[in-house]
Amino acid sequence: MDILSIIFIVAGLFFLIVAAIGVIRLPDMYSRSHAVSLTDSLGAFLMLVGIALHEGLSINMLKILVVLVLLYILNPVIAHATVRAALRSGLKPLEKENS
Amino acid sequence: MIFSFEIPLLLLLLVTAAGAILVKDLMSAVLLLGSYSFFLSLVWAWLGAVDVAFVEAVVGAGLGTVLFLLTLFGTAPKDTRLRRPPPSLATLIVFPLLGVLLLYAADDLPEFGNPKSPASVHISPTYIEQSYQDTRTPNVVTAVLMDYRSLDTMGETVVIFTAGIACALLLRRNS
Amino acid sequence: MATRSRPVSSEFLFFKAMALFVFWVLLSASFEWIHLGLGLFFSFIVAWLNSGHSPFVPKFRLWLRILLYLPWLFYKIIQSSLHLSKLILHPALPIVPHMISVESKLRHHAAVVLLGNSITLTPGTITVEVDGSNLIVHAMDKNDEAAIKQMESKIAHIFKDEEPDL
Amino acid sequence: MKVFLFCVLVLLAILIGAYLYRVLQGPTIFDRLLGHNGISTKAIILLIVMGIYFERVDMFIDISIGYALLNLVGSLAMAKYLEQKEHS
Repeated sequence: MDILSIIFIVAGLFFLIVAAIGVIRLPDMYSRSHAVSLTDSLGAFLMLVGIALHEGLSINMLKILVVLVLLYILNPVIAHATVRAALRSGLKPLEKENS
Repeated sequence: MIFSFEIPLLLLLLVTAAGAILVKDLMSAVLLLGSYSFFLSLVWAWLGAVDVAFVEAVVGAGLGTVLFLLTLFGTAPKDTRLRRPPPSLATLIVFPLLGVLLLYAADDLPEFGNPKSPASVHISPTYIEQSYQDTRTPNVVTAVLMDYRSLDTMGETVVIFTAGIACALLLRRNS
Repeated sequence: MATRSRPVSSEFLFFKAMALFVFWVLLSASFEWIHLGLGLFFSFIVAWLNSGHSPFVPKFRLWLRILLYLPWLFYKIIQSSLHLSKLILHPALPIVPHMISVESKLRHHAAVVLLGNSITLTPGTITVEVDGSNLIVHAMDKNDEAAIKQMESKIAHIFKDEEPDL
Repeated sequence: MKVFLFCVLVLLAILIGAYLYRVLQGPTIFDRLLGHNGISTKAIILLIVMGIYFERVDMFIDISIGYALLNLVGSLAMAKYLEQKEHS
């Protein structure tokens, strides 16, 4: 069980690192928000599942799954609110032509 | 091994605090203060004081941010840019001196986690030995905060509750 | 309170209180009678205080379909995460950021919420603006529009039996 | 396992540093807000990993649920403020 949870946690860390690289590297605010949503949806999922596997079947595991569900419901709302505020306040997205 | 994780957390805290002072925009300062509270409560959690961490998260990151924002809502400044004059000569002299003095004084404090320091031999053993029999609370810090000093904590909770109600009322008027 | 114009259905109140009560039990993790009783009492109080919002009560069949939809969504999330990771780690950064305006045929508030949430959860696309059933989506890649169409048809299939309320 | 979890903790702190760079440096206020959201997600995960590291998950998990809910309130208020500011 430990091996499995380590595999899950390492996979989650990989996505978290990719998202951090993306947050630093991507050119404009709208694209950076994609990187943040990448972390929230897959990186956090893999890490929390790995931790829950390590914890074993108990009420703590249930609570970890509750955190996961909360992240999945709330984070899109936050991302959407941020991006909508950016659009409504007139921040122009970077449009790159196909080349 | 246990204590070395504090170093990155404290570094993050320092960077955030310096950023909150140096940043050019009032909104960004509010955001950075929110992040600061997050990191501070991570430090509390690392030290094992779970309740303090929770209160820090609620008050600092949640209520503090929202109250700052409501102030900004209410005053509606046209320009939230911060203008700060360069520090005067007296500031430049006094504050480094004060810092050196404090560091010098901190050298005489007992080492962190030293079992022979006065705080560890005077009353802590009583708490550690008896708190579970007295209160049935699994965490010692929680037992001290919520049971032995519960009246004090209740006062703090009333303050937080009042702030929360004020927040809710102000937000309702705005929407 | 301006929000309490719609009639409060007792069924909806009950569901909300039960959801809050389950949350309470999870948080307190104790099964003593006094804790359970207090939890039940406060869940009903909170549900009653907040009863002015959405009267939407999903039927059991709908829940089942949404549950069946989630694995597919998760498969999409993994697929597009890998794709986006490849884009980010690529040295030349071959992204094509652009706006898509999606005019969906969904006629339910809940369906639009589910669609917007799914779009935002999928890395590479993010819902920027919602107006009625039209969404503006910011996407990172050219192939994302087809995926959104597919997602929309799935959600339309979930909600096909419901009364339209938009 | 203990060593591995410690490495995970340090790595998460470094990742938080990357987001903090975005908060400090971000050209617009929305970049800062985005970085703040990323930091809070990392903080939630960090707290749970911390709980596993100390083998006291029952204490730490409650704070992380609280974080997840509070983060929503703070960020929504922030986004709403920024939206209204530009309209008036």
